[in-house]
Amino acid sequence: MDLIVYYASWALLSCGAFLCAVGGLGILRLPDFYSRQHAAGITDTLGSAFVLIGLMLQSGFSLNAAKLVMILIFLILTSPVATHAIAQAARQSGLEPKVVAEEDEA
Amino acid sequence: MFIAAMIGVLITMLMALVRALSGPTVFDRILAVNMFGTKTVLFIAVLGFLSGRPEFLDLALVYVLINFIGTIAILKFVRFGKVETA
Amino acid sequence: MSDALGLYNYWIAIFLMMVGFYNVIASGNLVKKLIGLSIFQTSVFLLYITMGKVKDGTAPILGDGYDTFSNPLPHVLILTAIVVGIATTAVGLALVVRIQEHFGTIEEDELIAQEDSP
Amino acid sequence: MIHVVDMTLLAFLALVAIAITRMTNLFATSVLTGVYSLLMACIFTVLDAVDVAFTEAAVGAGISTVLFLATLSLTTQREKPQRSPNWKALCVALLTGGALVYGTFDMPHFGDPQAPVHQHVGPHYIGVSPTQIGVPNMVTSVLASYRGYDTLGETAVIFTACMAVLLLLQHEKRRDEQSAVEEKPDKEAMEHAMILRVQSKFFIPLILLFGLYVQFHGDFGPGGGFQAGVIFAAGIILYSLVNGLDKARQIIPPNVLHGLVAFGLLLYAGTGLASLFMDGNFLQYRALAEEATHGEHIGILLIELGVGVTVATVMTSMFFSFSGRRRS
Repeated sequence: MDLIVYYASWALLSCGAFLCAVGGLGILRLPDFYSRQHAAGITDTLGSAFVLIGLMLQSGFSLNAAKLVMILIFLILTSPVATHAIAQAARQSGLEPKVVAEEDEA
Repeated sequence: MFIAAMIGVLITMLMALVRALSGPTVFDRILAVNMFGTKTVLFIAVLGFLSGRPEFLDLALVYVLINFIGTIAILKFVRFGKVETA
Repeated sequence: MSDALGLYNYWIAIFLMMVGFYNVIASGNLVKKLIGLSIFQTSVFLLYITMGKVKDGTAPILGDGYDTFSNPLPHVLILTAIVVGIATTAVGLALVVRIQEHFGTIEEDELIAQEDSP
Repeated sequence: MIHVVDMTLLAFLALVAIAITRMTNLFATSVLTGVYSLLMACIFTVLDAVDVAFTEAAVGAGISTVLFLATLSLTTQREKPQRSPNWKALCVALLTGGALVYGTFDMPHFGDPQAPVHQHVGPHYIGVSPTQIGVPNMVTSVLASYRGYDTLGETAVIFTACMAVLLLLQHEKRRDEQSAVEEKPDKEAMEHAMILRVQSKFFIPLILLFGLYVQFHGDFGPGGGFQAGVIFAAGIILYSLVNGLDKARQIIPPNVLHGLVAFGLLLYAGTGLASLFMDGNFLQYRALAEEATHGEHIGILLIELGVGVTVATVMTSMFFSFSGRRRS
């Protein structure tokens, strides 16, 4: 049982780290603001959640796990709202998404 | 294991940082800063386990709160402060 | 490694201090000067906290199984200094706001020019 | 490993500092100071200073960014571009930096337990505080008890700074407010940001609850009056960012706020006087109860409360006076 938990947390942690790194790459390489936002979304919710759940499995049933749950709840409450607010502000200030010309045919 | 997570988080922090420094629009910066803040939360959480004393997760909670408030304050300023967005 | 790079933290602290210092003396904008000042401030915080660190120590909070603690005294000094720092920065910013309202600019050279011309 | 993490973060920090210097857009610079503070707080955590990291994160990344932005909205956002780097200033900075680096070669190396800092009062506090004060968090016991005078002074400084800000910015307030109310009733409120408003209804009580936890948990873990005060203020600031300054002012009227600023400091000093009247010295909490450690606990609780109230109200009223001022 311990072994299963150990490997599960290992898998979650590395998965989370991988997702974070992919999101980081995305925010660096994607062409414009709106597409970068997708990359940021991945790391902020899924990546963080994987890392935090991995840590929860490590700490077992304790106060630390409760605190990690609180962090996760706070992140899920704040991060999408912040991303939404940024996108809305960008749209209202007149920032246009970068559209490739061929897409008009579809 | 924690080292792998730590390296992942640090690399992400660096990439977000580069985006925050290079822009080009203000919103890119804000997005990168917000993401950087989330990564510092993960950093603190992982660091606690890495250094063998994971009791200080309260800190990570503060980071979530402050990061959010900071982002909202910046956005409010963008909305009402007539920011040059370039 | 700690032998060759044992002074790394101090060097970064000095570097930051000089960046802040440069901003304070070279920049003509009053807000930028205050930002430089706060960088200068945090570099001092970094210096103190670095000195408080003990190798293999842990945070100075009692717990089962920990007996080497980092020095709590620098922590206390810096903790209060941070809050006092923001309070003084706020006073500086308030002054900047009043200067802007009175003179219409916060650039140092324009302020001096206004002072000189009757 | 910790060493490597420390160095990486310090390198990031240097990068951000250079970027701050080079940018002329003051808005971007203020955003970057937020990143700078978060990084600095991470480094403090790596260096075992959890209490300090707590404060730096809340103050530097939160309140300080908000105040800088508020100032920018009242002044200008673009620094006048400068001709090339200022060589004279650069030379002075390089020379001073070089001299300081030369000075570091005699400094004790990183983490050296034999360093002079760790020979004098530090070990004494670590050795004596668990039995003498009986509080697990040594930072709290040093802050509140051994160096209580010092902290009283710091609280007084914050109080004075608040007075100064109020004196500078409250002036002409009444006329401004009246005209603003007539023109645009509630321009500040983010009326259309529905999601944000609904979310903040859940979120702000959590922030305030967390602030109380930090306030009263400061004896056992990282936290205490300074941190809790800032977190509480951050909650109120979030409320006024989302719902507009006028609504926030209705909830906490300025005269109550200003009263509480003084109340916190008076509570601190009053605790000191109480111990004086109970046959102790000023701020000698052991006189407050029969048992010495019990007295210490009461004293620390009271003065942390005083600090928390003062810091929270000072930060809030500073924010109110900055954002209450209309652009002229």
